[in-house]
Amino acid sequence: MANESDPDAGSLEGMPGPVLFYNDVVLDHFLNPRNVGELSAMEADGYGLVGDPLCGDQMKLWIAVREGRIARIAFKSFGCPGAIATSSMLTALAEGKTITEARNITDDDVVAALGGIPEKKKHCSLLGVRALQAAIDDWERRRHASAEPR
Amino acid sequence: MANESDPDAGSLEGMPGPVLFYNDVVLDHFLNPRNVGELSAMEADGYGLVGDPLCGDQMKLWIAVREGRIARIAFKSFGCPGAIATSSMLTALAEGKTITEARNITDDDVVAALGGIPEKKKHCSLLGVRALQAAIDDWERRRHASAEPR
Amino acid sequence: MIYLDHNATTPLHPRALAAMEPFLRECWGNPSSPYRFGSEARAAVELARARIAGAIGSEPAEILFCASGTEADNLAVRGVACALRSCGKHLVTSAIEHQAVWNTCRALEAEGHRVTYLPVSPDGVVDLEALEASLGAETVLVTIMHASNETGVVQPVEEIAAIARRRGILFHTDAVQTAGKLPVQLAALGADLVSFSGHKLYGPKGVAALYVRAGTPLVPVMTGGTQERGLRAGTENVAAIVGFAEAAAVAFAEAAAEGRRLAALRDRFEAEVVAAVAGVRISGARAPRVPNTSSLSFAGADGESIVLGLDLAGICVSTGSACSTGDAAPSHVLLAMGLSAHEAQGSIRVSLGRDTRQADIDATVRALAETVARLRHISSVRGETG
Amino acid sequence: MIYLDHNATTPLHPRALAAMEPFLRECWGNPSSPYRFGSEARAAVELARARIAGAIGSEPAEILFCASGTEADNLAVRGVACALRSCGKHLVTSAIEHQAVWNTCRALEAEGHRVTYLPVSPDGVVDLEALEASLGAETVLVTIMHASNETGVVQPVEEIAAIARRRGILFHTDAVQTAGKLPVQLAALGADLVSFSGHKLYGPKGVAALYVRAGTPLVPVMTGGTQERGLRAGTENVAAIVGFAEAAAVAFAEAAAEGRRLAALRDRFEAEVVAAVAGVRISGARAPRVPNTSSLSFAGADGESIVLGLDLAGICVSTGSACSTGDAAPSHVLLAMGLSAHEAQGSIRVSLGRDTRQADIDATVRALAETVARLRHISSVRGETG
Ligand SMILES: Cc1ncc(COP(=O)(O)O)c(C=O)c1O
Ligand SMILES: Cc1ncc(COP(=O)(O)O)c(C=O)c1O
Repeated sequence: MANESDPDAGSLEGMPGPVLFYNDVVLDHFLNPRNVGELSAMEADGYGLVGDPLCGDQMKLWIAVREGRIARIAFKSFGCPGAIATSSMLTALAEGKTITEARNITDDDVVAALGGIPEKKKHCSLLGVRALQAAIDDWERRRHASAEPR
Repeated sequence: MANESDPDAGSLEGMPGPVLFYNDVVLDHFLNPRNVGELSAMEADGYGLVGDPLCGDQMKLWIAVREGRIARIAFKSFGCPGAIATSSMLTALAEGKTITEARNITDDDVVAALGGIPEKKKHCSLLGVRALQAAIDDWERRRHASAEPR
Repeated sequence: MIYLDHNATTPLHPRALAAMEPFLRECWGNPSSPYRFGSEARAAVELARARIAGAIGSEPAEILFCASGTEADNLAVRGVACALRSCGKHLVTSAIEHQAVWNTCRALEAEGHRVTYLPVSPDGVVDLEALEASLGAETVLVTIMHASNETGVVQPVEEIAAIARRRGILFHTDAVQTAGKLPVQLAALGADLVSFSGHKLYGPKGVAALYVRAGTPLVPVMTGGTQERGLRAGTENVAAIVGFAEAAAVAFAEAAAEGRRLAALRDRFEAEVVAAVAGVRISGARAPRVPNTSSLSFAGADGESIVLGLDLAGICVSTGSACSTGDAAPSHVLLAMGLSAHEAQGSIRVSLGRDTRQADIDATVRALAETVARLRHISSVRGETG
Repeated sequence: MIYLDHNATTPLHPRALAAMEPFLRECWGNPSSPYRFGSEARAAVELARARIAGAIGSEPAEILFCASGTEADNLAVRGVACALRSCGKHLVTSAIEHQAVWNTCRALEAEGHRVTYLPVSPDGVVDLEALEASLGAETVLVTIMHASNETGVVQPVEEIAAIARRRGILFHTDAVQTAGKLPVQLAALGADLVSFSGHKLYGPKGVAALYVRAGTPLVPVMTGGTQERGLRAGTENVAAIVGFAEAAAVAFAEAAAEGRRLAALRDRFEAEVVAAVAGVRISGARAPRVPNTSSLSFAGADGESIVLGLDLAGICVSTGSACSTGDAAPSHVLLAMGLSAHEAQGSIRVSLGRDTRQADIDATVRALAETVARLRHISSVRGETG
């Protein structure tokens, strides 16, 4: 059983660290996430799907690559506010970046760009980073498979 | 070690019975105990000394007997308020009684005459009753010893 | 703010606070002190005990005060298990208990006890046949909650009590979520031990009670002075005890009428949600429930995100599960009722209370419909799009 | 009323009550709740933790809140003993501990631990040679109080800490009677665990803290939710925690000056008593003591009778022993210091506090002289008749 399954009984594992309270940037990305949506099979050059085995969160991410840069990016995310906000911020960071730059985006970058996130939500940002890497992997696989770089 | 040895940590064994709070009769006998004192060897016909092995209380009691009645009675008592008040009341009850009547005084009589006493102080009243009986025993012993009843 | 999380905690009733004030200001003596100023505090504690006893139909001597529902549960479960260690080391509980009971059972397992965790039906009701089957010569205690804090589902504790009694086995019920909500005499349920907590019935935090039927074997969890007949050491929290008694008196007196009012509001809330949002599942809806609680699962939306969405709209509800510490898993209660992990993850708990009005319900349904729609739009998991 | 029993409990400081009020009225959320209204309560708890940590010189993460000094002692002693059960089962404590430690040790003995109860000198100081001699490969914890609640005698905890540390043995000290009285940083004493309680330093009843040095192995006594990092389950008593922090801040800030004031008053009190009454013995007078405490024995008079006599004169003091339950025995602390049973029975404890003034002292000495004279007149046991 999960100790966390009942909010009655409290869950501040990170105590006495920061309280579970999101800053305005995080709240903005939660309420108005950037790049929500899907790219059609026609549009997408890479696709990543990752799940967080820890908490059941899930993220799908699509990229369209033009001239080695991420021209378009879209995501759908099932998960907690941390998952949604970090997913959104990740796509905002990745958009327009070169593949190499995009690959180098870390979960810390995402958290920093959001101006911080509660300690116990930090793992959420891994989801987006891993989804992006999965999509880039997919893009590379497809590139080698088609043998003809677009 | 005694659980009771530190008032910090509480001691209301009889909880949730009556609180440790003495009624006005008890307080009066505590503040103005009747028959406090000693009878001299000349005056006394009987003497009793008893200690309460439970709590270290001690009582000395003297009687002077005239025509089968307790003509004078005096006590000294080392002990808690319950011990002092019950000792005092016992002597008040015994004074003027016949030896037989005096022998029949029970601890319940003493408590009743005081209008009640906190539950955990009830054992105190045994001290007086036992001291009186010891004094009567002493009187009887002396009577038989002298072989000539006074 | 619309507060719909009364199963987590409740505001302090003004009458309870008023009852507490003298003990925070003037009558601050230690109830165990041997002078009149202490006796005044003692008298207040004993009066509170008598009032609580009156409210639940027990003798005053059968009420022990402690500092939380959790402590009451610990004292009941650990206290009986340790008192009867030489008689047997088997405990029976359910898959849906609060952590205060569950983790205490787990701790006892680590110390050599054996524990059976009974399954529940899809409606969240403990399986009585499984209970009968679990009991053995080694069984010393059955502990099953009166109602679930997550779903509000009321367990058949009278029947459980009868089953345990027939076998001569002690029975504890955690009534933290029913005390003051159901118009029943807790001491008449047939349980040997019953826990309930102040802050769940408009009393102060930091105080709770355990009803212990006269003669029930029990050893203290908190050792020290002889307060509470040696069964719970520590200077009594006089003000909190007095406030608890006042709040309990009000809650028990109003339980029947307030229960009817809340059940009507809750039922209407659920009907409105079902009408406004597709893909809703209400857990335990067909079972008897405490009148104020609703456990809702929304396919394709995460409970914590719903909670935040509502929070931003000024509405307080809680999750049925929480993805919060990294080791979080979906609600064990909902999983035990057969929900999938995703369903459980999409759950929230709405629990009404004394200040809840129809307008609060309506506003909540509107905000909920909006939030769920927004989250489903973002979601990578198929939900209903209604 | 002249209240001279501050070691039993203290009045709530008006600033502490003022700090609590918002949490009794408006900010009543559950600190573990996942919305902002809960976070406000959480923030208050964490601010209180940081303030307490600041006051005792620790990290906030090293402070655990619980419901009483007794619980803090239980958590420290039982928590370490159980956490280190596989390393060894020997504990060392003293003959003068508070029941919260003593009875916990006794309970652990019943569960298979071995406990050494160190003797004290006639002045009430734990014997360090006996301590050294008692430590073995099996010893997992030394628990010795910082100062006695009965005599006020301060123990050489820094030296004890050093001795324990050299051997790699954990050390707990019960600082319930020194916190806010001695101008020392509790976390700098060298102990691994330190208990202190709200209501002994002008904070509310029902709250206490345990300092646990980072890295100290500990298992919870109260099992359930994950509050207090899983080391103390149960909904936090927010208002009490906030009031405790406020009171502690004041008490620690004023400890040095107030200590000087009280020591002067206490010393004068003792000099006056000795001048006015023959046959007085002051326990621990030659040892270092907390500044507010005086333990007096009057030959030939019973402590409880003295207490009642003073109570009737409007003065609150407590007994050093109590003949109250039928199984009562004289104070184990005074007996351990070599007093006879009769001397111990004739003892009272006078403990001054923030409101105590010279006039209170003078009135108390007068009432004491009268009461003792009266009781000696009644007494069957030889006292001084002066
Ligand atoms: C069913 C149940 N049992 C026990 C508890 C624990 O109560 P407390 O928070 O007062 O420790 C709660 C609430 O958290 C509860 O809902
Ligand atoms: C030295 C000492 N330790 C522990 C305690 C227990 O504290 P509490 O009454 O807060 O449980 C007390 C006071 O009773 C004490 O004086």
